[in-house]
Amino acid sequence: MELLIGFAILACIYIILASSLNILIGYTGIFSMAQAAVFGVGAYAAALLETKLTWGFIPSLIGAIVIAGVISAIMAFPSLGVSGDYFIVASFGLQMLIHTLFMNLDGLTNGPAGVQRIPRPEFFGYQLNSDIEYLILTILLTAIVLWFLVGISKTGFGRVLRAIKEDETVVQSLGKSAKRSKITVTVLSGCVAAVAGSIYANYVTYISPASFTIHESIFIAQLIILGGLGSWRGATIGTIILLGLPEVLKFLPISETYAAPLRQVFFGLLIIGFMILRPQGIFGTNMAKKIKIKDSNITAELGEGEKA
Amino acid sequence: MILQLNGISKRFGGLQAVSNCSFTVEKGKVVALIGPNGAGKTTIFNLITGALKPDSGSIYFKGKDITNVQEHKRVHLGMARSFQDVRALTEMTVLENVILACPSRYAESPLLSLVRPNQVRKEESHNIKKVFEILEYVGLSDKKDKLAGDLSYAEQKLLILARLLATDAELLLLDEPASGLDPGSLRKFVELIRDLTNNNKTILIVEHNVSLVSEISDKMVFLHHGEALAEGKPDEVAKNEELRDIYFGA
Amino acid sequence: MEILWQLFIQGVVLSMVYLLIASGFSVIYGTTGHFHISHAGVFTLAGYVLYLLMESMGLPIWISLILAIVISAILGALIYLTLYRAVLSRNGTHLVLFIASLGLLTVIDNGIVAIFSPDPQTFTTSVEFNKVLMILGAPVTVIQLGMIIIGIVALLLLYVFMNRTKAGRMIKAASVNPDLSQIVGISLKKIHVICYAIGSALVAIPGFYFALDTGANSGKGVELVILAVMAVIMGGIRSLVGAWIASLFIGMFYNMSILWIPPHWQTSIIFFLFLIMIMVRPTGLFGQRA
Amino acid sequence: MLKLENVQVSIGKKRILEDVTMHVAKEEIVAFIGHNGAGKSTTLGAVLGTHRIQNGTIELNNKALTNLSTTDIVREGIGLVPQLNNVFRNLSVEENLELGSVVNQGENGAFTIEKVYEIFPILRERKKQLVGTMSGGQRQMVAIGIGLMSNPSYLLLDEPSVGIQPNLVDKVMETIVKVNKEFGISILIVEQNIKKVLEIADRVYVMSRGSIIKEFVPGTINSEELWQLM
Repeated sequence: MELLIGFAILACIYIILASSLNILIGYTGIFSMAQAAVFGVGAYAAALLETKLTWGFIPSLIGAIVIAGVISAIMAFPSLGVSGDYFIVASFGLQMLIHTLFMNLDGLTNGPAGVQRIPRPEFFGYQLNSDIEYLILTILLTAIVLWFLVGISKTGFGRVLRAIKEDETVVQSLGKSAKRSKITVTVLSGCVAAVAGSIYANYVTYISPASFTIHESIFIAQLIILGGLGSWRGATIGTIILLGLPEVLKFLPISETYAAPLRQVFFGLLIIGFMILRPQGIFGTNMAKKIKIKDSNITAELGEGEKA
Repeated sequence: MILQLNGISKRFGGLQAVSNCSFTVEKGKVVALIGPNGAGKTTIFNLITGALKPDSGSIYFKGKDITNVQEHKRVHLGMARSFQDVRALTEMTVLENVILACPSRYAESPLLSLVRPNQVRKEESHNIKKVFEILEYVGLSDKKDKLAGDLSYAEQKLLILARLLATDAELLLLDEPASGLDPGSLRKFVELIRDLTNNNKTILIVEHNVSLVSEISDKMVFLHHGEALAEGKPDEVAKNEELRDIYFGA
Repeated sequence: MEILWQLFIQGVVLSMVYLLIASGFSVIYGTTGHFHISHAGVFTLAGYVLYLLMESMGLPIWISLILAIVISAILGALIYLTLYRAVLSRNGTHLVLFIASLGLLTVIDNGIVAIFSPDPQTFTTSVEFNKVLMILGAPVTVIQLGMIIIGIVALLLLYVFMNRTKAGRMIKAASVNPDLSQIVGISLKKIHVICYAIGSALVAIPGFYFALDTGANSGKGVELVILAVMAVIMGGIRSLVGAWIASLFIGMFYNMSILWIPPHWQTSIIFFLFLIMIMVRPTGLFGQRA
Repeated sequence: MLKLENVQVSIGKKRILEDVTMHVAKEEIVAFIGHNGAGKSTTLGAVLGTHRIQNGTIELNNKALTNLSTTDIVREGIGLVPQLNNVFRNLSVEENLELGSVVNQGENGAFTIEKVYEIFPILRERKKQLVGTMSGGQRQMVAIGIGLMSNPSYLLLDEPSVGIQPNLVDKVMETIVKVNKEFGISILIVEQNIKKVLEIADRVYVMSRGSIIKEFVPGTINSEELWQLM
């Protein structure tokens, strides 16, 4: 039972992360490989507000959302000007830059040792000490986040995002600032990832840079790719299936030393299989196809238009 | 007069794509840009819409100097363009394609959609009504829920026209709107374009097909090496031997 | 002064690591356009292949090195021929290929951990190669010196191959103009296989160095490859020399800047510089506009 | 004879070639004119096998070329002179020419680099120069050289006058005639510069919206009529 509750909490955290990346990659076509870093910013912000400033859970959560939003906005600037492979590399760079900041801003983040003794949330003097209580809070927050994201994606804003994914130039030609929408969605995604970070920090009560590495970013991206880009079902049900499947290995008589990497191998094979047979993922419509990697070769300006 | 170019120049590296180009577009008319390949027609489009900035010269739109106005803001002022290669958003429905082009204050702002849901609903339903009318006008209303990618090529071209109309722009810039159309669709298209000028629209069109252009335009601007060599009534321009020679042997 | 010289020598060692990884990536990316992130997987595999040849089969180091380079080249070519071609023939886009490549990297890195455990596999024979030589007062291990020499030879061979042989010219032709290349009868498939083989052979060399130096280990490749990719971009895609200069800069910066900047900040600064550069000059320092 | 019959090509949803029927006889210079997007370059692509043909046939001396691989088509004796910006800019003149002969290397009567140098002496002087650093006119010579090096009996030229100085256009046209007369190579030339190409062509096809709308012999049509066709 305990195992199941623990799994459920983690699943919720990853559902939020996957959703936060879904609106970036799946909706807007911004292929960011820095989501673990943003997740980390949220976790650190919440943890530090709670331990250093002794803020409560809700104020810290809001603080984390704001801080992650601001940092996402800053992150958006250097990378949005470039496209395709360059953007992927730039986002890898951002991921690694922020990771080194977690490692090195000793005074703030306590370096590789991380932040310890993060309290479990307390409401009106009642502390959520048991995991089941915490799970209820987590599910509640996850539901709010999903409701918010799905709602946003159905508005005109979501429409603009999907249009940006298909053809930014057209969006611009119809009088919408594609750049502003891209920055807005990056900030939004960062805010959502911060919710996951905050839940995570308060659940494990101890965070360190090791949880927010480039490998974690790759993992989150893989989750959403397998689940199905641009699909909320993919981001939720897909994430549960994909997180759950390797757990089966736990019941096999294999020691954890081997089970952990084998789970990853299984995951990698799944990715490869899907990319060959069904690149749109489990629930995605054929959207994976639609994210174009533009040729980094800059075609001569002379050529534009004049030659059909 | 709705649009005026005053001595516009644009250089790419070693090539003078547009040089000291001046012409005007009168309200409610169809004006065609013609000229041999490489004359700078598409570049001029890009300069008018703001996708490119001129090296020198100025552009006036409805009496206002827009030379330094950003691309998407020029749309708000009342001009919109199409592209040579259609560029329908193929993964979105016809309705979505067109509603995307409607000016929006509330629905496209994530913040306002949260705090002013009523306003958003009002705006959306107003826009949807407008889009229905436009789709009716171009003859796509029965296709409104189809993915744009599933339309035929000619239908996609009509969709693009619908998209331009939804922007409420008074000046429509059409980049080779007739290319790739079969004769039947072409007739329909020509009629639509003619009809638009009766609905207070002004049209600037780039088209290679001289005979087509002669038929639909009120005025031709003949470009050569990025310069407006001549402007006038289509048959006048067409009769000009000198221009013809240039056209055939740039 | 002595410390400066020592730092310089260590800078040369690190530069060579980036030079080789970046050259390998550049040869592949510049021609195929594939974001071959599994380059990092080949880097890791190379170390383990060498480990198996030397420790399990007991082959002498020189034979092992040569065999391991050949095996790495074959592995790289196989990745292209099996996985990438399967992906491209069905669904095309380069993004899908990148994701598949990420998946493969996950499989390689974790597969190795599952087989060999997460601990580094140290070479018993490598003790003698860890002997420290003094070059004008700067300590260098035999392994480091070996890598630099092999690396220089490999890069010279690469340069000569690209500029003096017909196959090299075909690669250059295919990288700027694949369409015309096909029309004149160059088989792009063959060219791509060659590029993957060459690129993988190049990345194997620093793979050996890391394995011999600190033991064969998994998961170290990604960050090195990303830094090398940044060098490729900074130098300008398709500009081998540009990638070399940028790699040298990164390697030297790491070591020389220790004098002024606390060591743990160097990585941050490099990423920061890269992000600034990509904003200011997205075509790279030596990249030409087409 | 190179013969296209009822050739139809679509790219995505767009039908580019509706129905193209045309031919180039042995040792003939045939010009192909029409406005942008009419389908001229696509026709060349269809002949070369870089565009898939949905309907119709292409034959060379009664042998079907339809949907053969590009390499095989070039091997059969079709050569392409690319647009001058489409040569291998990062290679030297000599390397460009050398790559032009990958397919028909060393075959009987094969075109040699020497022969190209005879036609364009300036290229011999500059054989080590990177093509990307040369002027448009010189790059055009390299492009023609590449086309010749595949030892073609039919040479396709894709807008050879684009991107070179107006005063050099005559020179390019002269060279094309020379290639045709001296080496007996048949020419199919797509060209925007109608005036110039009419001076050298034996026959002209006018293309519009993916179909051939007129075939004529230069001199039998006045500019008024031509204008109406465009």
